[in-house]
Amino acid sequence: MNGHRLLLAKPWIWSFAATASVWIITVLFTGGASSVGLSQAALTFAAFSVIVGIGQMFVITLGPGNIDLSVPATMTLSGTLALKLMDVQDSMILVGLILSILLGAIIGLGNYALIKILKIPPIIATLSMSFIVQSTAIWTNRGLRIKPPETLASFTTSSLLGIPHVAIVALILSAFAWLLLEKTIYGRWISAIGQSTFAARMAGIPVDGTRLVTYMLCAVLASVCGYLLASFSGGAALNMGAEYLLMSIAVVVIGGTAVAGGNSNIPGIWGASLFMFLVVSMLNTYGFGAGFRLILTGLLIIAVILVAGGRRSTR
Amino acid sequence: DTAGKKIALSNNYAGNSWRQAMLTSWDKITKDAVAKGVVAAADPFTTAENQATEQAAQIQNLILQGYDAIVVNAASPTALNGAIKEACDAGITVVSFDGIVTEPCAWRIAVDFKAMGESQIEYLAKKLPKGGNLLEIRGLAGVSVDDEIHAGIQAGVQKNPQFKIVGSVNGDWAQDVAQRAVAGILPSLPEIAAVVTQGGDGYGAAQAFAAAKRPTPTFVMGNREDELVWWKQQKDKNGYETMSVSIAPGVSTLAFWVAQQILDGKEVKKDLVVPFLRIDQDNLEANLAKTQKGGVANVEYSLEDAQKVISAAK
Amino acid sequence: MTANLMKNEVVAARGVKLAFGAVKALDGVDLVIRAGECVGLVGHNGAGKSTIVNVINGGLSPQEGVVSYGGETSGHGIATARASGVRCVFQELSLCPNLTVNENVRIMHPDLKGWNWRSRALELVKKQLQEIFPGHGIDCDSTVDDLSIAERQMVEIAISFAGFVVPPKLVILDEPTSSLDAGLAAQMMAYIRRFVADGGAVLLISHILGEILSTADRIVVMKDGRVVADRLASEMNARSLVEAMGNVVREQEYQRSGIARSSSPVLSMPPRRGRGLAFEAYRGEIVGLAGLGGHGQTETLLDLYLSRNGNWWPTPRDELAFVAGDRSLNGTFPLWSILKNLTIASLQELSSRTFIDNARENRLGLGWKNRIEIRTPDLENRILSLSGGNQQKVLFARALATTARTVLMDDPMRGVDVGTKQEVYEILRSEAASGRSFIWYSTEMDEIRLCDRVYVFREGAIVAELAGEAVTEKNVLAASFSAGEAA
Amino acid sequence: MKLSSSAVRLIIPAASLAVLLAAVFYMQPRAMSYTGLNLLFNLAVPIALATVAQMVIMAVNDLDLSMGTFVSFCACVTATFLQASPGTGILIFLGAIAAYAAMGVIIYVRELPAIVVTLGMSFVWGGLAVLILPSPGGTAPGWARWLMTSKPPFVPMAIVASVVIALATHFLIMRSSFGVLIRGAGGNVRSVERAGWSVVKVRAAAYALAGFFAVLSGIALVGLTTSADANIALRYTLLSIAGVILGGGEFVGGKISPIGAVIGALTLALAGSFLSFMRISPDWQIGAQGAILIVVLAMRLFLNRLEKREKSR
Ligand SMILES: Nc1ncnc2c1ncn2[C@@H]1O[C@H](COP(=O)(O)OP(=O)(O)OP(=O)(O)O)[C@@H](O)[C@H]1O
Ligand SMILES: Nc1ncnc2c1ncn2[C@@H]1O[C@H](COP(=O)(O)OP(=O)(O)OP(=O)(O)O)[C@@H](O)[C@H]1O
Ligand SMILES: [Mg+2]
Ligand SMILES: [Mg+2]
Repeated sequence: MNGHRLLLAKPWIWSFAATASVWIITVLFTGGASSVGLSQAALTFAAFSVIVGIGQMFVITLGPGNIDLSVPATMTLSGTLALKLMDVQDSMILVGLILSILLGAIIGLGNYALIKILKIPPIIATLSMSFIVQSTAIWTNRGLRIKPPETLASFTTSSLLGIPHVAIVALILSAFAWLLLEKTIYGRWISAIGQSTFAARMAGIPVDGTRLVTYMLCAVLASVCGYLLASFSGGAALNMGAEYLLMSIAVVVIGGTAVAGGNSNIPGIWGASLFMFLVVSMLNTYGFGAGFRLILTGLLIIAVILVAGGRRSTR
Repeated sequence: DTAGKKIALSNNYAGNSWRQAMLTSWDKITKDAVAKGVVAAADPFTTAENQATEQAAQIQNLILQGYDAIVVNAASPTALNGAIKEACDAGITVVSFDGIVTEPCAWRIAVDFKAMGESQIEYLAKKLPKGGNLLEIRGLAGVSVDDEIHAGIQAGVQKNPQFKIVGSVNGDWAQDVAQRAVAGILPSLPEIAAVVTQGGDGYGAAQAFAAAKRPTPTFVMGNREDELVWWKQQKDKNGYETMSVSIAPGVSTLAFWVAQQILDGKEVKKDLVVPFLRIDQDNLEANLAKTQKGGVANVEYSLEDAQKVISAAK
Repeated sequence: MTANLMKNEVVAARGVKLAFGAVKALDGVDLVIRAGECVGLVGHNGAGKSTIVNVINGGLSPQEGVVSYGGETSGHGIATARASGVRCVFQELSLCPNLTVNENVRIMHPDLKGWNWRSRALELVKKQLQEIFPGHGIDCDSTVDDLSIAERQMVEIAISFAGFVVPPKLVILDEPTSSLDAGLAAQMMAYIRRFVADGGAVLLISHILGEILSTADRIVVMKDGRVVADRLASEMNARSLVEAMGNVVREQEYQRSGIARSSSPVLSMPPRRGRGLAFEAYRGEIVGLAGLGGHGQTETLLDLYLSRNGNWWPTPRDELAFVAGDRSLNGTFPLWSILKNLTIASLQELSSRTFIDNARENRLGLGWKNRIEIRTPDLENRILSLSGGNQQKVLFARALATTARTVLMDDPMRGVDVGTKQEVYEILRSEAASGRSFIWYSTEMDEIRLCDRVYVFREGAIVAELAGEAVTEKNVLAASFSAGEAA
Repeated sequence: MKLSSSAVRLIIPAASLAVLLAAVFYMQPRAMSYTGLNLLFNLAVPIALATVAQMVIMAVNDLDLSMGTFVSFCACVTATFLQASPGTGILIFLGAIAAYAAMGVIIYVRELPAIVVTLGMSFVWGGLAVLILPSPGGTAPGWARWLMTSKPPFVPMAIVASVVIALATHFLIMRSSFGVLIRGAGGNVRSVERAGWSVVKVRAAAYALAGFFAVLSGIALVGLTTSADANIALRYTLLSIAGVILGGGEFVGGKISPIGAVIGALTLALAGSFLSFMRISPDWQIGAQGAILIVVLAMRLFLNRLEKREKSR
């Protein structure tokens, strides 16, 4: 009974259970020899999904229809512009970071301005915005790959006590997001808005302000992620964010955040991010062709959600 | 005389450096041609998303706009056939390149992708006569170029059984995806002798190998500047050897001239072939010097080049 | 004789027990409803009334005991109940808001098949509405969304009474008049009498004891999941009923504070749409908004609230708090616990250095739980596990727990039981005495009479202001109807 | 005159389409012809079908993120099995529709978020499509090709098809009692349940219907393109959602409009054409698509305002 309750209260446990089993199956292939390498790789790449996932989660928490489709374009533009500005000089690293944060804030502002002024569903507003942002990225650099400053590149690719630096950054951001969500008024507010915007308004919550901040937060996180990813992979590419459109949504929902809004959790994002990376690695390791790999990925996602999803029926 | 003719470029994707270089080359050559009065207009069009359906709609719009020729880099060799047929029926000359179409009424400037794949193994067979394990980084599943290069690589491996593909991942032709996929499979792989790629993934793969602290295998490169720079660094450091092969983005300009020649009433065979652009150990520096920072090794074509290609096909 | 009784029996629940976790919602309930009678069901909030309705209706299965339909015990479930002619109007509105009225008829009457069902459905509901609420003026072609709450309730009632092939045998009405004004409620009660006289049966749940006493033949009183009284209505009066429910009857004292007005109003608003009187409220006052339902009272409250509450920036010091009348629309946060629902409006006071202080939050919650008796074993339970009336109490506590100087109330006593109402009135008075102002929209005359001053609304504007002894039913009614309408 | 809310939901998308069409005609008078209209709109037909499919899912408060990959899968089946051995092709389609129905049931019974399940299914359909056609190819069945390229008198096929789709789905979803149930399940599941209907069946039917329309979309697409590939319709996921919204539908509450959805799909197609008629530098062509979407929606807002003023008068 008690264990059952724990599972009900902590839906993210399922994504970790799934992650652990996939991990075990993968390292079994080499009889365990790959465990360290695989874990490090998983932490590294999960970190990027976690960072964008957190932002997307805040937005999704705002309620049905709230989603930010401009994440990939924001990542691309941020990476492109920051790397261009830093122009491989170590002294500009901080300036680049500030630029990408500002950029995220502006894009978030733009997103919410469209949603608010044109009264259009976020899904379309952010899609339109993403086209414009993507064009700006093309226009600024025409897809030329500029290298990151040496120090930044080595920071993003190295690790501390075996834990990749990017994973540490993601962990710190997660802890911060967790505090925001669980302990602050802001966290309560977005959850309230997600359940009923009108009721939130009548409870004295500044709904528009809160939503604006949330969209800005999401864009800033995407922007920072773009900055890190571009530095990590040795330069910004115009298509570098594409992968993260579905990924950012997938890690949020697989991690147990209610898509209807009003309910969210951070640990689940980690579980789901690791899971998404490890599933592909596992299927690659066992040598499945692209077709079967896709099918199995899909079935595994559904399986995880099937096992974890039963919780919602008890209230 | 084609001074009154209008040519359009139909492009389906602008999201990587190769396509950007292609558009830049087009811009450079056609602006000049328009200024000199060779043609009346040469407008490029790009769709927002890399989808055959969107490009088909784009081609239909180009028909409506009354272009005399459409130069197409197709998202799919077959899915545009409906729209291409309509263009031909409307009397429009259609020239496809890079991503070619199978519709018989269109011209094709093809690159033998299968041979490109095979050439990688042939090179490796010479460099590593003992053979060894290969990691293959493929492109986007379900796209013909991916399938053709893969077929070439497989054919090569069959001919050289000392090589064995021990791992294969899809990098979707995106640096970060390739890096991610390689990092995920690498811990489980035995010693890798060489990595065969489809273009542009060499640098990301090298990063992943370095991160996993694995010995550096032979990466077959795809003509991107960052790959060439990395290669140059390794070469200077320890005499690292490899090769690099890809199709030159400037082939769009060849397609432009071919279209112009057809509009001019020249007899042109439906199937033309351009060689892929290959960089080797000895001409690395020369090519690197010519390549724009952060761009792709490129060749642009002139009218004379185009006439040579056309007459060679006869 | 017994056989005859059994035959007349439409539904019988015997020894029904049902628990939600630790909460024993039903603890051995016996309830028999016979043809040709109207049974009134009363009890405090959370007594189990809605739960027994759900059992009879087939939506919930009893953990112990049996439910029989027309003497038949075989089968239980929604389909069985419907087949036995049981219909139900639920406490929360349950039409499909995106469908038109006649499409809703189609949903509620699965046997309405074949071509031309639209016009037949339309005819059916029109006829029934006309019969229950003569002169209703509802456009049956419109989408339910476009109707007011009262109109939706009327439509739902009409659909439930409508007999398509056979008329219903038993109609259960769970607080049907909570959104209806006095006139409509009277029409409704009159129809119930006619329906019963024709041999139908009705189970009527309400917190308005007058309605129950005047309409029901027999009254069943529930308390804490048990039936504590089952007597003929003629044997009971308001006082005995209240006593049976377990509350001490208190005399309604109309002592108005009659405070000296401070110089400037705490809240004011110019005449709405340039018509009628201006609105003002002073410190420590209870201001009533009266008039017929739907004449702009809610709008006025919303305007007052929204114009003084930032949508972009948190208001530094809450000036106003709001108590919703329509819980599901603008009141509760369904995914949250009771505690979080209660404290959402006071978070600024509960947090120190940007973090919410959970200990203080718990204390505040417990304080209010005891003060207005929210019936739950644990404030961490989900809000939806509370009975309707108890949810309303939480909303009340939410507003009162803030430091707001003025509280706006949008008919907040809907579905609150008599005992609690008395307590809430008490709290209102003491809060007002300590300087808080209340703007109170109510559809119940008893509550309007508790106010210091009353504005009467008609057609979206304030048409009259009554103060002190002038606040009487007669004056309010007179002002509610324009000169032409007044008889 | 009092306008019902469903009428308002229709007028605005229709008006935006009309304005956009006028702008296109102004910029490219050649489009104002039989062939011109056909060229403008024929690729909108499969989009319209996918939009209708998405709309049915949205009617029961869900969202289908696998629409694009499913249509791609259907296109692959059409270009291979349906063409080579129609029997097998039809069987596969029936299986796919059954899978959709099962998806609808599982989502409801297990109370799963539709977004995740359909996200998972999008990988599955994508994988199946890659297995069927690892490389682009296949051939359109003759009848599909004939149907999509036939030239009815006076009105081009694209318009005829759009009107037929709009009217058929309007009848099915807005007029029939089956449609009432589907929308009812979106508006208030509990009341449908309490009236004694089996919500499981209703949802299974809704999903199956969506699957059916998506199959039609795949067939229509191959009829136009003559062949298929595994990625051919990925874009349809977002396009179909945008189409429903542009057509006046909403994410929750079962508020949808089939005619509006078809108009929304046509508007999206037209917005793309509008763009290519304005010569924009290639750098900004993608951004301009965003700008056009915004302009179309701003227009919608403007019309909405007018409408409201009209109504309150
Ligand atoms: N789904 C549920 N989960 C947990 N507890 C529940 C649930 N539904 C009802 N309860 C509890 O059962 C008890 C009886 O509730 P019920 O709704 O029957 O009360 P009621 O008499 O209708 O009250 P009201 O007059 O306020 O409507 C309450 O204590 C309530 O908290
Ligand atoms: N609780 C509410 N939340 C949001 N909007 C509301 C609410 N109640 C009413 N409105 C809006 O205010 C307007 C006026 O409402 P209505 O005619 O119901 O006024 P009312 O006098 O408050 O009626 P009632 O007696 O039903 O409360 C309507 O447009 C309605 O949509
Ligand atoms: Mg109740
Ligand atoms: Mg109201």
